[in-house]
Amino acid sequence: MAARLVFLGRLEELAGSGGADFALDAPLDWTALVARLSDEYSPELADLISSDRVKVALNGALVADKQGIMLSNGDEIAFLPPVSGG
Amino acid sequence: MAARLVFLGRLEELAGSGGADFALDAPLDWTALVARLSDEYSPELADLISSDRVKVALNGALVADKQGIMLSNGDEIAFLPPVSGG
Amino acid sequence: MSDVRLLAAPFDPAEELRAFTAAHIVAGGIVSFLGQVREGGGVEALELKHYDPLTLPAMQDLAVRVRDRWVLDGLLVIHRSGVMAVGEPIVLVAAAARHRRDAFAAADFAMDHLKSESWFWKREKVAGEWRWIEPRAQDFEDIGRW
Amino acid sequence: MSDVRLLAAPFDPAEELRAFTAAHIVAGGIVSFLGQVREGGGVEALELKHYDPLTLPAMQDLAVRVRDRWVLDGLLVIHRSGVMAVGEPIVLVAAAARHRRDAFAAADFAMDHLKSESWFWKREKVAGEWRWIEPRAQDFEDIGRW
Repeated sequence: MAARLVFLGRLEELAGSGGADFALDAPLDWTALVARLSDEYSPELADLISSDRVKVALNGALVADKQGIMLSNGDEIAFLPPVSGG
Repeated sequence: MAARLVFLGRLEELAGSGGADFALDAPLDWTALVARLSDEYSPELADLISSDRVKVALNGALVADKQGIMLSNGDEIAFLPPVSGG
Repeated sequence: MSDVRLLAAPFDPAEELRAFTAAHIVAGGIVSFLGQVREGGGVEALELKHYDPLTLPAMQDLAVRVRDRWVLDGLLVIHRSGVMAVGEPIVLVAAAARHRRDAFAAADFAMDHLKSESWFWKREKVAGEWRWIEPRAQDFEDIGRW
Repeated sequence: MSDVRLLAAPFDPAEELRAFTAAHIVAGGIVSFLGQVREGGGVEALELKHYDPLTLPAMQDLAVRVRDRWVLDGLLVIHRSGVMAVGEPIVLVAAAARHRRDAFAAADFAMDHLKSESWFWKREKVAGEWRWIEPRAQDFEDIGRW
Protein backbone atom coordinates (compact mmCIF):
# COMPACT_ATOMS: atom_id res chain seq x y z
CA MET A 1 0.00 0.00 0.00
CA ALA A 2 1.65 3.21 -1.12
CA ALA A 3 1.07 6.62 -2.57
CA ARG A 4 3.51 8.46 -4.83
CA LEU A 5 5.11 11.73 -3.75
CA VAL A 6 6.43 14.14 -6.40
CA PHE A 7 8.70 17.04 -5.44
CA LEU A 8 9.19 19.79 -7.99
CA GLY A 9 11.73 22.58 -8.19
CA ARG A 10 13.66 23.37 -5.05
CA LEU A 11 11.62 20.83 -3.09
CA GLU A 12 13.37 18.08 -5.01
CA GLU A 13 16.67 19.17 -3.56
CA LEU A 14 15.29 19.31 -0.03
CA ALA A 15 13.60 15.93 -0.37
CA GLY A 16 16.69 14.34 -1.86
CA SER A 17 14.81 13.11 -4.91
CA GLY A 18 12.11 14.13 -7.36
CA GLY A 19 9.77 11.38 -6.34
CA ALA A 20 9.30 8.63 -3.79
CA ASP A 21 6.87 5.94 -2.84
CA PHE A 22 5.19 6.60 0.45
CA ALA A 23 3.81 3.73 2.53
CA LEU A 24 0.27 4.12 3.79
CA ASP A 25 -1.74 1.92 6.12
CA ALA A 26 -4.87 4.03 5.80
CA PRO A 27 -5.88 7.28 4.13
CA LEU A 28 -3.97 10.27 5.54
CA ASP A 29 -5.45 13.73 5.96
CA TRP A 30 -3.37 16.83 5.26
CA THR A 31 -2.27 17.36 8.88
CA ALA A 32 -1.13 13.77 9.23
CA LEU A 33 0.62 13.90 5.88
CA VAL A 34 2.57 17.03 6.80
CA ALA A 35 3.57 15.42 10.11
CA ARG A 36 4.84 12.32 8.31
CA LEU A 37 6.80 14.48 5.84
CA SER A 38 8.35 16.38 8.74
CA ASP A 39 9.48 13.13 10.33
CA GLU A 40 10.59 11.28 7.22
CA TYR A 41 12.17 14.25 5.40
CA SER A 42 12.64 17.40 7.42
CA PRO A 43 10.62 20.01 9.30
CA GLU A 44 11.87 22.53 6.72
CA LEU A 45 10.34 20.57 3.85
CA ALA A 46 7.09 20.16 5.80
CA ASP A 47 6.96 23.91 6.53
CA LEU A 48 7.50 24.79 2.88
CA ILE A 49 4.83 22.36 1.75
CA SER A 50 2.42 23.86 4.28
CA SER A 51 3.04 27.41 3.05
CA ASP A 52 0.64 29.16 0.71
CA ARG A 53 3.33 29.45 -1.92
CA VAL A 54 3.43 25.70 -2.53
CA LYS A 55 0.52 24.34 -4.53
CA VAL A 56 -0.55 20.72 -4.57
CA ALA A 57 -1.83 18.47 -7.34
CA LEU A 58 -3.58 15.21 -6.50
CA ASN A 59 -3.58 12.63 -9.29
CA GLY A 60 -2.60 15.33 -11.79
CA ALA A 61 -5.28 17.87 -10.84
CA LEU A 62 -4.56 21.04 -8.91
CA VAL A 63 -6.16 21.12 -5.50
CA ALA A 64 -7.84 24.37 -4.52
CA ASP A 65 -7.80 23.68 -0.75
CA LYS A 66 -4.96 21.42 0.24
CA GLN A 67 -6.22 21.25 3.85
CA GLY A 68 -9.04 19.10 2.54
CA ILE A 69 -6.81 16.47 0.94
CA MET A 70 -7.16 12.83 1.92
CA LEU A 71 -4.25 10.80 0.56
CA SER A 72 -5.07 7.20 -0.29
CA ASN A 73 -3.33 4.17 -1.61
CA GLY A 74 -2.40 4.58 -5.29
CA ASP A 75 -2.65 8.36 -5.28
CA GLU A 76 0.02 10.63 -6.71
CA ILE A 77 0.51 13.86 -4.82
CA ALA A 78 2.76 16.56 -6.32
CA PHE A 79 4.18 19.54 -4.42
CA LEU A 80 4.60 22.56 -6.69
CA PRO A 81 6.65 25.53 -5.52
CA PRO A 82 6.42 28.87 -7.40
CA VAL A 83 7.28 28.41 -11.04
CA SER A 84 10.31 30.06 -12.64
CA GLY A 85 9.84 28.99 -16.20
CA GLY A 86 11.00 29.85 -19.69
CA MET B 1 21.03 71.37 -70.45
CA ALA B 2 18.64 69.17 -68.48
CA ALA B 3 17.40 68.23 -65.04
CA ARG B 4 16.14 64.82 -64.07
CA LEU B 5 12.55 64.30 -62.95
CA VAL B 6 11.68 61.28 -60.78
CA PHE B 7 8.06 60.25 -60.24
CA LEU B 8 7.32 57.84 -57.41
CA GLY B 9 4.25 55.79 -56.61
CA ARG B 10 1.05 56.75 -58.34
CA LEU B 11 2.74 59.76 -59.93
CA GLU B 12 4.71 57.36 -62.12
CA GLU B 13 1.48 56.16 -63.65
CA LEU B 14 0.22 59.68 -64.26
CA ALA B 15 3.53 60.80 -65.72
CA GLY B 16 3.78 57.73 -67.93
CA SER B 17 7.23 56.83 -66.60
CA GLY B 18 9.24 56.75 -63.41
CA GLY B 19 11.77 59.29 -64.64
CA ALA B 20 12.45 61.68 -67.45
CA ASP B 21 15.01 64.23 -68.54
CA PHE B 22 13.69 67.73 -68.49
CA ALA B 23 15.20 70.37 -70.73
CA LEU B 24 16.10 73.66 -69.08
CA ASP B 25 17.38 76.90 -70.60
CA ALA B 26 17.76 78.60 -67.25
CA PRO B 27 16.99 77.82 -63.61
CA LEU B 28 13.29 77.38 -62.97
CA ASP B 29 11.52 78.42 -59.79
CA TRP B 30 8.74 76.28 -58.31
CA THR B 31 5.89 78.17 -59.97
CA ALA B 32 7.50 77.94 -63.39
CA LEU B 33 8.30 74.28 -62.85
CA VAL B 34 4.70 73.43 -61.96
CA ALA B 35 3.48 75.34 -65.04
CA ARG B 36 5.87 73.39 -67.27
CA LEU B 37 4.72 70.07 -65.69
CA SER B 38 1.11 71.04 -66.28
CA ASP B 39 1.84 71.72 -69.98
CA GLU B 40 4.14 68.78 -70.64
CA TYR B 41 2.31 66.17 -68.56
CA SER B 42 -1.11 67.11 -67.29
CA PRO B 43 -2.83 69.64 -65.05
CA GLU B 44 -3.77 66.73 -62.78
CA LEU B 45 -0.13 65.77 -62.27
CA ALA B 46 0.79 69.41 -61.63
CA ASP B 47 -2.01 69.75 -59.06
CA LEU B 48 -0.94 66.64 -57.21
CA ILE B 49 2.67 67.77 -57.15
CA SER B 50 1.57 71.13 -55.77
CA SER B 51 -0.44 69.57 -52.96
CA ASP B 52 0.89 69.31 -49.43
CA ARG B 53 0.71 65.55 -49.59
CA VAL B 54 3.46 65.31 -52.19
CA LYS B 55 6.96 65.86 -50.81
CA VAL B 56 9.93 66.81 -52.92
CA ALA B 57 13.58 65.78 -52.78
CA LEU B 58 16.20 67.80 -54.59
CA ASN B 59 19.40 65.92 -55.39
CA GLY B 60 18.46 63.23 -52.90
CA ALA B 61 17.65 65.53 -49.99
CA LEU B 62 14.14 66.26 -48.78
CA VAL B 63 13.09 69.86 -49.27
CA ALA B 64 11.26 71.46 -46.36
CA ASP B 65 9.70 74.26 -48.42
CA LYS B 66 9.19 73.27 -52.01
CA GLN B 67 8.02 76.80 -52.94
CA GLY B 68 11.64 77.88 -52.49
CA ILE B 69 13.07 75.39 -54.99
CA MET B 70 15.16 76.62 -57.90
CA LEU B 71 15.73 73.82 -60.40
CA SER B 72 19.02 74.00 -62.28
CA ASN B 73 20.82 72.06 -64.93
CA GLY B 74 22.04 68.71 -63.63
CA ASP B 75 19.65 68.60 -60.68
CA GLU B 76 17.52 65.59 -59.85
CA ILE B 77 14.10 66.39 -58.47
CA ALA B 78 11.93 63.61 -57.07
CA PHE B 79 8.20 63.85 -56.38
CA LEU B 80 7.17 61.67 -53.44
CA PRO B 81 3.50 60.95 -52.81
CA PRO B 82 2.40 59.49 -49.46
CA VAL B 83 4.19 56.23 -48.76
CA SER B 84 2.38 52.91 -48.49
CA GLY B 85 5.24 50.67 -47.63
CA GLY B 86 5.93 47.28 -46.17
CA MET C 1 -5.45 24.74 -35.00
CA SER C 2 -2.61 25.67 -32.68
CA ASP C 3 0.64 23.73 -32.57
CA VAL C 4 1.70 23.33 -28.92
CA ARG C 5 4.63 21.11 -28.03
CA LEU C 6 6.66 20.25 -24.96
CA LEU C 7 9.97 18.81 -26.11
CA ALA C 8 12.60 16.86 -24.23
CA ALA C 9 15.22 17.24 -26.98
CA PRO C 10 16.72 20.20 -28.89
CA PHE C 11 14.78 21.73 -31.77
CA ASP C 12 15.66 24.01 -34.67
CA PRO C 13 13.76 27.30 -34.33
CA ALA C 14 14.67 28.47 -37.85
CA GLU C 15 13.19 25.34 -39.42
CA GLU C 16 10.13 25.51 -37.18
CA LEU C 17 9.54 29.09 -38.28
CA ARG C 18 10.07 28.19 -41.90
CA ALA C 19 7.41 25.48 -41.69
CA PHE C 20 5.03 27.69 -39.72
CA THR C 21 5.41 30.54 -42.20
CA ALA C 22 4.84 28.26 -45.18
CA ALA C 23 1.72 26.86 -43.51
CA HIS C 24 0.23 30.32 -43.02
CA ILE C 25 0.56 32.03 -46.35
CA VAL C 26 -2.78 33.77 -45.79
CA ALA C 27 -1.23 35.65 -42.89
CA GLY C 28 0.48 38.89 -43.78
CA GLY C 29 2.58 38.95 -40.67
CA ILE C 30 4.27 36.56 -38.30
CA VAL C 31 5.68 37.62 -34.96
CA SER C 32 7.96 35.25 -33.14
CA PHE C 33 9.76 35.16 -29.84
CA LEU C 34 12.73 32.90 -29.37
CA GLY C 35 14.22 32.44 -25.92
CA GLN C 36 17.60 30.78 -25.74
CA VAL C 37 20.07 29.91 -22.99
CA ARG C 38 22.10 33.06 -22.93
CA GLU C 39 25.82 33.20 -22.61
CA GLY C 40 26.96 35.13 -19.56
CA GLY C 41 26.98 35.13 -15.79
CA GLY C 42 29.07 31.97 -15.80
CA VAL C 43 26.04 29.86 -16.69
CA GLU C 44 27.14 26.51 -18.10
CA ALA C 45 23.76 24.89 -18.52
CA LEU C 46 20.12 25.33 -17.70
CA GLU C 47 17.58 22.73 -16.68
CA LEU C 48 13.84 23.02 -16.85
CA LYS C 49 11.75 20.52 -14.96
CA HIS C 50 8.10 20.09 -15.69
CA TYR C 51 5.26 18.00 -14.28
CA ASP C 52 3.69 15.85 -16.96
CA PRO C 53 0.05 15.98 -15.83
CA LEU C 54 0.01 19.79 -15.68
CA THR C 55 2.61 21.37 -17.93
CA LEU C 56 1.49 20.56 -21.47
CA PRO C 57 -2.25 20.81 -20.68
CA ALA C 58 -1.67 24.31 -19.24
CA MET C 59 0.27 25.31 -22.36
CA GLN C 60 -2.64 24.09 -24.48
CA ASP C 61 -5.10 26.06 -22.33
CA LEU C 62 -2.96 29.16 -22.78
CA ALA C 63 -3.03 28.68 -26.56
CA VAL C 64 -6.82 28.53 -26.46
CA ARG C 65 -6.97 31.76 -24.46
CA VAL C 66 -4.66 33.47 -26.94
CA ARG C 67 -6.75 32.31 -29.89
CA ASP C 68 -9.92 33.52 -28.19
CA ARG C 69 -8.46 36.95 -27.57
CA TRP C 70 -6.84 37.77 -30.92
CA VAL C 71 -7.67 36.98 -34.51
CA LEU C 72 -4.88 34.69 -35.62
CA ASP C 73 -4.28 32.44 -38.58
CA GLY C 74 -1.92 30.26 -36.58
CA LEU C 75 -0.17 29.91 -33.26
CA LEU C 76 2.95 27.93 -32.48
CA VAL C 77 4.20 27.28 -28.94
CA ILE C 78 7.25 25.07 -28.42
CA HIS C 79 8.86 24.75 -25.01
CA ARG C 80 11.83 22.68 -23.97
CA SER C 81 12.19 20.65 -20.83
CA GLY C 82 15.38 19.00 -19.60
CA VAL C 83 18.99 20.13 -19.65
CA MET C 84 20.06 22.74 -22.22
CA ALA C 85 23.49 24.06 -23.12
CA VAL C 86 24.35 27.70 -23.74
CA GLY C 87 22.88 28.84 -27.07
CA GLU C 88 20.18 26.17 -27.13
CA PRO C 89 16.61 27.31 -27.71
CA ILE C 90 14.26 27.17 -24.71
CA VAL C 91 11.02 28.51 -26.07
CA LEU C 92 9.63 29.56 -29.43
CA VAL C 93 6.29 31.31 -29.78
CA ALA C 94 5.01 32.44 -33.17
CA ALA C 95 1.72 34.08 -34.06
CA ALA C 96 0.53 34.48 -37.64
CA ALA C 97 -2.14 37.05 -38.32
CA ARG C 98 -3.57 39.18 -41.02
CA HIS C 99 -3.06 42.24 -38.82
CA ARG C 100 0.32 43.02 -37.38
CA ARG C 101 -1.00 44.29 -34.05
CA ASP C 102 -2.78 41.01 -33.34
CA ALA C 103 0.37 39.01 -34.02
CA PHE C 104 2.51 41.20 -31.76
CA ALA C 105 0.01 41.24 -28.90
CA ALA C 106 -0.64 37.51 -29.08
CA ALA C 107 3.05 36.57 -28.98
CA ASP C 108 3.75 39.07 -26.21
CA PHE C 109 0.82 37.85 -24.09
CA ALA C 110 1.72 34.20 -24.64
CA MET C 111 5.30 34.82 -23.52
CA ASP C 112 4.28 36.76 -20.42
CA HIS C 113 1.99 33.94 -19.38
CA LEU C 114 4.42 31.18 -20.25
CA LYS C 115 7.06 32.89 -18.13
CA SER C 116 4.98 33.57 -15.07
CA GLU C 117 2.33 30.87 -15.01
CA SER C 118 3.63 27.79 -16.78
CA TRP C 119 4.55 24.73 -14.81
CA PHE C 120 8.30 24.87 -15.22
CA TRP C 121 11.01 25.00 -12.60
CA LYS C 122 14.39 26.24 -13.65
CA ARG C 123 17.86 25.68 -12.34
CA GLU C 124 21.20 26.86 -13.63
CA LYS C 125 24.61 25.32 -13.47
CA VAL C 126 27.27 27.82 -12.47
CA ALA C 127 30.84 26.72 -11.67
CA GLY C 128 29.70 23.12 -11.69
CA GLU C 129 26.92 23.70 -9.14
CA TRP C 130 23.22 23.58 -9.87
CA ARG C 131 21.06 26.23 -8.23
CA TRP C 132 17.33 26.72 -8.42
CA ILE C 133 16.04 29.98 -9.88
CA GLU C 134 13.35 31.83 -7.95
CA PRO C 135 10.52 33.58 -9.78
CA ARG C 136 11.35 37.13 -10.84
CA ALA C 137 9.27 40.13 -9.80
CA GLN C 138 9.52 41.32 -13.42
CA ASP C 139 7.48 38.34 -14.58
CA PHE C 140 4.57 39.37 -12.36
CA GLU C 141 4.82 42.96 -13.56
CA ASP C 142 4.75 41.73 -17.14
CA ILE C 143 1.63 39.67 -16.62
CA GLY C 144 -0.08 42.52 -14.78
CA ARG C 145 -0.15 44.48 -18.04
CA TRP C 146 -2.90 42.33 -19.55
CA MET D 1 26.02 47.28 -34.89
CA SER D 2 22.70 47.03 -36.72
CA ASP D 3 22.25 45.08 -39.93
CA VAL D 4 20.04 47.09 -42.27
CA ARG D 5 19.51 45.96 -45.84
CA LEU D 6 17.38 46.93 -48.81
CA LEU D 7 17.23 43.95 -51.16
CA ALA D 8 16.16 43.72 -54.78
CA ALA D 9 16.02 39.91 -54.76
CA PRO D 10 14.28 37.30 -52.58
CA PHE D 11 15.80 36.35 -49.23
CA ASP D 12 15.35 33.46 -46.82
CA PRO D 13 13.96 34.74 -43.51
CA ALA D 14 14.58 31.45 -41.69
CA GLU D 15 18.27 31.49 -42.59
CA GLU D 16 18.56 35.17 -41.74
CA LEU D 17 17.06 34.52 -38.31
CA ARG D 18 19.33 31.54 -37.78
CA ALA D 19 22.40 33.66 -38.46
CA PHE D 20 21.11 36.57 -36.37
CA THR D 21 20.34 34.28 -33.44
CA ALA D 22 23.73 32.60 -33.61
CA ALA D 23 25.41 36.02 -33.68
CA HIS D 24 23.62 37.15 -30.51
CA ILE D 25 24.07 34.35 -28.06
CA VAL D 26 24.36 36.86 -25.21
CA ALA D 27 20.75 37.85 -25.84
CA GLY D 28 18.19 35.81 -23.98
CA GLY D 29 15.39 36.73 -26.33
CA ILE D 30 14.84 37.51 -29.98
CA VAL D 31 11.62 38.97 -31.32
CA SER D 32 11.04 38.96 -35.03
CA PHE D 33 8.41 40.21 -37.41
CA LEU D 34 8.12 38.73 -40.86
CA GLY D 35 5.83 40.32 -43.40
CA GLN D 36 5.06 38.31 -46.50
CA VAL D 37 2.92 38.75 -49.59
CA ARG D 38 -0.27 37.22 -48.34
CA GLU D 39 -2.49 34.97 -50.35
CA GLY D 40 -5.97 36.33 -50.75
CA GLY D 41 -8.01 39.09 -52.31
CA GLY D 42 -6.97 37.92 -55.77
CA VAL D 43 -3.52 39.44 -55.37
CA GLU D 44 -1.12 37.89 -57.87
CA ALA D 45 1.96 39.95 -57.09
CA LEU D 46 3.11 42.95 -55.16
CA GLU D 47 5.63 45.59 -56.15
CA LEU D 48 7.47 47.95 -53.89
CA LYS D 49 9.23 50.91 -55.41
CA HIS D 50 11.81 52.85 -53.47
CA TYR D 51 13.91 55.94 -54.08
CA ASP D 52 17.59 55.15 -53.73
CA PRO D 53 18.80 58.42 -52.19
CA LEU D 54 16.20 58.28 -49.42
CA THR D 55 15.00 54.76 -48.70
CA LEU D 56 17.99 52.94 -47.27
CA PRO D 57 19.36 56.01 -45.41
CA ALA D 58 15.97 56.45 -43.71
CA MET D 59 15.94 52.76 -42.72
CA GLN D 60 19.39 53.23 -41.22
CA ASP D 61 18.22 56.32 -39.33
CA LEU D 62 15.29 54.36 -37.97
CA ALA D 63 17.65 51.63 -36.75
CA VAL D 64 19.69 54.25 -34.89
CA ARG D 65 16.53 55.61 -33.22
CA VAL D 66 15.50 52.09 -32.17
CA ARG D 67 18.94 51.39 -30.72
CA ASP D 68 18.88 54.68 -28.83
CA ARG D 69 15.51 53.95 -27.32
CA TRP D 70 15.90 50.32 -26.20
CA VAL D 71 18.78 48.27 -24.86
CA LEU D 72 19.43 45.74 -27.60
CA ASP D 73 22.19 43.31 -28.37
CA GLY D 74 21.36 43.36 -32.05
CA LEU D 75 18.92 44.68 -34.61
CA LEU D 76 18.20 43.30 -38.06
CA VAL D 77 16.09 45.13 -40.66
CA ILE D 78 15.71 43.62 -44.14
CA HIS D 79 13.25 45.10 -46.62
CA ARG D 80 12.55 44.04 -50.15
CA SER D 81 12.05 46.26 -53.15
CA GLY D 82 10.82 45.17 -56.56
CA VAL D 83 8.21 42.63 -57.62
CA MET D 84 7.29 39.84 -55.21
CA ALA D 85 5.10 36.78 -55.69
CA VAL D 86 2.55 35.50 -53.18
CA GLY D 87 4.34 33.94 -50.19
CA GLU D 88 7.56 35.87 -50.72
CA PRO D 89 8.95 37.74 -47.73
CA ILE D 90 8.68 41.53 -47.81
CA VAL D 91 10.20 42.62 -44.55
CA LEU D 92 12.01 40.99 -41.66
CA VAL D 93 12.77 42.83 -38.44
CA ALA D 94 14.48 41.11 -35.54
CA ALA D 95 15.57 42.53 -32.20
CA ALA D 96 17.83 40.64 -29.80
CA ALA D 97 17.86 41.76 -26.20
CA ARG D 98 18.64 40.56 -22.75
CA HIS D 99 15.16 41.63 -21.66
CA ARG D 100 12.11 40.38 -23.47
CA ARG D 101 10.17 43.64 -23.17
CA ASP D 102 12.91 45.57 -24.96
CA ALA D 103 12.96 43.12 -27.84
CA PHE D 104 9.18 43.21 -28.28
CA ALA D 105 8.93 46.99 -28.10
CA ALA D 106 11.86 47.55 -30.45
CA ALA D 107 10.50 45.22 -33.14
CA ASP D 108 7.00 46.64 -32.82
CA PHE D 109 8.22 50.25 -33.00
CA ALA D 110 10.47 49.48 -35.96
CA MET D 111 7.61 47.89 -37.88
CA ASP D 112 5.19 50.74 -37.17
CA HIS D 113 7.73 53.23 -38.46
CA LEU D 114 8.74 51.14 -41.46
CA LYS D 115 5.10 50.84 -42.45
CA SER D 116 4.11 54.45 -42.10
CA GLU D 117 7.27 56.45 -42.70
CA SER D 118 9.58 54.49 -44.94
CA TRP D 119 10.09 55.54 -48.52
CA PHE D 120 8.26 52.71 -50.22
CA TRP D 121 5.38 52.83 -52.65
CA LYS D 122 3.35 49.72 -53.08
CA ARG D 123 1.23 48.40 -55.88
CA GLU D 124 -0.64 45.15 -56.26
CA LYS D 125 -1.47 43.09 -59.29
CA VAL D 126 -5.06 41.88 -59.26
CA ALA D 127 -6.60 40.18 -62.29
CA GLY D 128 -3.59 41.17 -64.35
CA GLU D 129 -3.88 44.89 -63.50
CA TRP D 130 -1.49 46.83 -61.30
CA ARG D 131 -3.02 49.28 -58.87
CA TRP D 132 -1.30 51.58 -56.42
CA ILE D 133 -2.02 51.14 -52.72
CA GLU D 134 -2.89 54.23 -50.73
CA PRO D 135 -1.60 54.67 -47.17
CA ARG D 136 -3.83 53.09 -44.56
CA ALA D 137 -5.32 55.05 -41.66
CA GLN D 138 -4.31 52.13 -39.39
CA ASP D 139 -0.65 52.84 -40.08
CA PHE D 140 -0.99 56.33 -38.68
CA GLU D 141 -2.86 55.05 -35.64
CA ASP D 142 -0.10 52.53 -35.06
CA ILE D 143 2.63 55.13 -35.14
CA GLY D 144 0.65 57.43 -32.86
CA ARG D 145 1.10 54.93 -30.04
CA TRP D 146 4.76 55.78 -29.54
